[in-house]
Amino acid sequence: MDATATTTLPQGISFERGETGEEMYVNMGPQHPSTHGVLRLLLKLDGELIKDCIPYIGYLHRCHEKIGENRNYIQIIPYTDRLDYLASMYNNWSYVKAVEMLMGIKPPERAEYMRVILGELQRIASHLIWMGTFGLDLGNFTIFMYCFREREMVLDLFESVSGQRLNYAFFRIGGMPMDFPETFYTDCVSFLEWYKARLPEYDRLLTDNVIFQKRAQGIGSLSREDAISYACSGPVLRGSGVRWDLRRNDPYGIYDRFEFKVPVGERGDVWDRYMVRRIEMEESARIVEQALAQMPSGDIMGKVPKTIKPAPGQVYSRVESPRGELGHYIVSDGTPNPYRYRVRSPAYVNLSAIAAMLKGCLLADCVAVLGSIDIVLGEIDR
Amino acid sequence: MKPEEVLEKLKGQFGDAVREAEVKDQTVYLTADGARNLEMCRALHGMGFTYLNCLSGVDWKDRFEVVYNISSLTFPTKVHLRVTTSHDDPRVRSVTPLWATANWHERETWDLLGIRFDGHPDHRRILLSEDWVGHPLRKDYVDEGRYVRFTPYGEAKKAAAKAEHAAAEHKAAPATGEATSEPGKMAAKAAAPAAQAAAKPEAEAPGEAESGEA
Amino acid sequence: MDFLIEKATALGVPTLLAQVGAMLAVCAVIILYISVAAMFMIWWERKISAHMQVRLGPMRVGGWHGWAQSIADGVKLLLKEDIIPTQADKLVFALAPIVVFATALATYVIVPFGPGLMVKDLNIGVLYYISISSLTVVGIIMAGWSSNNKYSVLGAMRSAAQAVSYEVPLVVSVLGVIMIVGSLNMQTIVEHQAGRWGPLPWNWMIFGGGLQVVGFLCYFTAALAECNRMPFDIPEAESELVAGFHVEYSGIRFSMFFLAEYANMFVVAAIAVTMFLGGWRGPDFVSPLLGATLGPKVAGVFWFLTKSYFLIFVMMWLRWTLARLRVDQLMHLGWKVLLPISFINLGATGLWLVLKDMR
Amino acid sequence: MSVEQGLFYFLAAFSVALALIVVLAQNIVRAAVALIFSFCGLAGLYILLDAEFLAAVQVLIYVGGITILLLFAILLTSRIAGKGVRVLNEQKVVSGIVAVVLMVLLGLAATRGFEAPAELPKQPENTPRIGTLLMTTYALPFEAVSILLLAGMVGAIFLARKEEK
Repeated sequence: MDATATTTLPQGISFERGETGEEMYVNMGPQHPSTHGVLRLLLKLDGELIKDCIPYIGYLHRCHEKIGENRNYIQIIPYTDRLDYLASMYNNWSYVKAVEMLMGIKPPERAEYMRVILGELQRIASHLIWMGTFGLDLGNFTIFMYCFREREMVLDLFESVSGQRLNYAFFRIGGMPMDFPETFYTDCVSFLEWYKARLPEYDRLLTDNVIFQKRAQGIGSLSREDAISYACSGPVLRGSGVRWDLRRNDPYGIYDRFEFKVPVGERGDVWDRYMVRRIEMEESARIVEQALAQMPSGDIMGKVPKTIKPAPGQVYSRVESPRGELGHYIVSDGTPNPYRYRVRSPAYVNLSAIAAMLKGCLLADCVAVLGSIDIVLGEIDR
Repeated sequence: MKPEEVLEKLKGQFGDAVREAEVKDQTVYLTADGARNLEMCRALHGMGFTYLNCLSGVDWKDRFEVVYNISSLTFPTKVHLRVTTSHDDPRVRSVTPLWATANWHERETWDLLGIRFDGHPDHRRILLSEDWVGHPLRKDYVDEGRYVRFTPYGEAKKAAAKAEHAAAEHKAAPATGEATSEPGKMAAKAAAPAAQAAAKPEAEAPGEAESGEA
Repeated sequence: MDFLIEKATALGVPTLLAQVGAMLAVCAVIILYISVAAMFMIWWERKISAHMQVRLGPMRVGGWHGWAQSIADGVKLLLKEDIIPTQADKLVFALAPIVVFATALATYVIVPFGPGLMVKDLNIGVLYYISISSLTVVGIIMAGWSSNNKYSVLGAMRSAAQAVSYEVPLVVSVLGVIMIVGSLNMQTIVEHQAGRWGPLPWNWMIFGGGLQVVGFLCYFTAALAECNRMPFDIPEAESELVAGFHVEYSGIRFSMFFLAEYANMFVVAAIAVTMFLGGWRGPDFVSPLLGATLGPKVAGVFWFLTKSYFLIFVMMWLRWTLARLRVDQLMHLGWKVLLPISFINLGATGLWLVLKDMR
Repeated sequence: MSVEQGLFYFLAAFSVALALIVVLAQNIVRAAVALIFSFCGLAGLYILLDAEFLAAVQVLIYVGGITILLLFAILLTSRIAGKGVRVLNEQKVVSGIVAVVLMVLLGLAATRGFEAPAELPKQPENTPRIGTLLMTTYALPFEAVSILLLAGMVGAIFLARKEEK
């Protein structure tokens, strides 16, 4: 709109000069309803066509890793909740798994089952919130309310288990702090029944809607090679046609005991990423059912020394969070605090591929592409 | 490809550059010389390690380490490669040409630890604002306590120039900082803590003036 | 209106005074109706959307299902501070909501609420509506430009492009009806739809009157776009443009845009009912109770409002079900789908009329 | 003075005043907006002459179509929107003479050229008559205008089309 926009490019930034020389620059965010937080995208446009995109992140930066270096191993657990606040269980899980690997602790079997159940329920909750906000980005309000209804039920389950609805801090190094309450099993089964019956409802409202399909198909394509080069993970990688799921390809915990499908897309567009998540919502429910059926009795806490002081060493552990490969890299120097504590957040890495996805899209598609990556700024900015 | 094979191949190709090597489970733990990180990564990439999981940096007080967690999508072997570089002038070659994902990881490592990546296409800070002084994840980083210096783009340069000026006046700025593209910040950071402390009131002055006006 | 003037002159009031007085009275009635109806529609839409989304919507104000919520909101909007951005073009900024509201008001002139119940029975009724409704865009562009805000200018331009493109299929789809009736007069069009169609009691345009089903669907789609309703609400797309052309407006000026939007919805539905759905025609069930003079009028108003509000309900239903189109898809739909279909409809209607004459 | 007369004077003054704003306004968007209202005033005059069809078409084509496109073009070329435009240029004298001469000519034509009818014929339904005339007596000019417009459209599409590489 404004010819003077070109002069507001920050220092050190230069886009390649285009052929036509009629580009204009548009800031999307940091205050914009569709950036899911405070993300700023600087878009170079030729008319409505996106020529280039520079993301600016860090508005929520709190130097999580520095905080981690100044806390002892147990104190870090509640801090990890704040990374990906829509899937806190996975942050806990990835972190405690890293410490367990470092110390050579194996949690008891029942704790592993609890982790799988809570984790997959968390994946359902996270995908539900993603589906709702994605519908909202494309102008469908109603799906948002539907998804939140079911998400509330998952949060009720979590509340009955941990007493918290968002930041659970429920995993412990070496196991779980307390067992499921008596009511959990029946509640969980009835939730799954209700939830599985709602999925066709979402399909009728969103998936089968022609306008929605037109908005999602064929835009924001990411090729297989690009997806691997950008080290995308989770639904973004699978949407690009790579059959890669850590639960299947690098099974941690007890994931080799469950039967589930790993959906993949073909063209790597927004639609494929949508469908991958949509099918995962079903598969997660299946995993929870199997886990509930197989659940053994026994201890929930392994043998853990009173003070957590891992021997010097380093470890990189990863789990498949709803957004992809969530990794924790921990360097121990034998003190009660980690010497270096690094989080490999999936949304951060997936977001770095957005310029490749957006090239050649229209401005209005930007919202859809951003929604299909499923970003959480708390995790990206750390 | 088995972990042992990977190790053998690398040792054959790079010889002494591989300092420590160990195979645990499916993972090859390697420590290597920072000067040859790009060649080593290229060799690994050629072996089928097409997926860079994570790239981090560690400040060991006397040296810096850049850590590559590399894996493959076709076989289970993983590589945990650590390359060392000096503490005074930490710099390694960028691996962005091999893995596009390294772009942001390297920017973050520069931002938080101050390790330079030569050949990086877009060497800027990523999480912190452009005019931040210092690299917070360094072990000797002194927290300023209060952050008042955020300025819009145009004034960032001015603030940096001011900090450089202050550092130069105290004659503590070593030559290493001059070679970088952001001399002001580097100089201010590389300066001895005393110089930094002296530079602080200078640098903070505009911020306080602003808040006074507001 | 003529009726009022006659009454007044018969009572000895001077002509000039009678005319001006009648105009003012009618204007007051319309404004009152628009305000009340729009408030009702806002409340209704909130309730509909809430119940579609497993919510309850407003429940507190006024007791039963929060019926007074809109009144409370209206009062709140009237009492709010009137903010004008410093960089705005103040004159145009102030005029824009008035233009939008005035055009919405002016279109009510030709709405036939019942037999003989309309403000002015213009000979060019349909044409009048089409020309006046195109004025709304002027107000929107004025609002968007004068706000001096990138997003509002973008919204205004999208809106203008959309309105100009969809006006063409809208007019062409209506032409079929006009050809069949041979008049632009609203009451004549309604009269033409009298009678029965075989066993069915309706001789409406979309049924036996002219088989204008395609025309009706084209009109309704184009009308949705004219009103900037979902799935064509691109000018005010929240997730893309924040709120479009009225992002800088607040207080009473905003409420004028808001009222005009709902007023336009009603007019669009009313025109559709008049042209395609038999207007105020329907079983006259109140004449036995109220007598022959008042009865048909009351029944007419009842049926007219029922049909109109049903169409409005459909519009709300669509809004809360569909996703939003993209700008290029919108243009594609308007120019490459709706326009050819409405032209084919027009040609087919003409052919049908010629063949009927020949027989 | 009847209501009609009063309305006529009001609308005439309104149209002329807004037309003056169109010519004199420094801001091009304001000029365009004033043009819109000036057209509306003219439409009101047509209604007073019982030419309802003409009035509706005036609003539909000139206001709803042409001026909107004009505004659209102004907003798209953002460099001129909101900036002052010079109203007068160096040829003030020449243009002044031309304007005065034109005004005199028009005045003469209006007062002497035509014989004003004593009373306007009342045409209750002029829209069907216009339609019939266009399709019978004036069919050829009507079609000729259509072809002219078609040619204009083709030209516009040709100009707007992007060069293919």
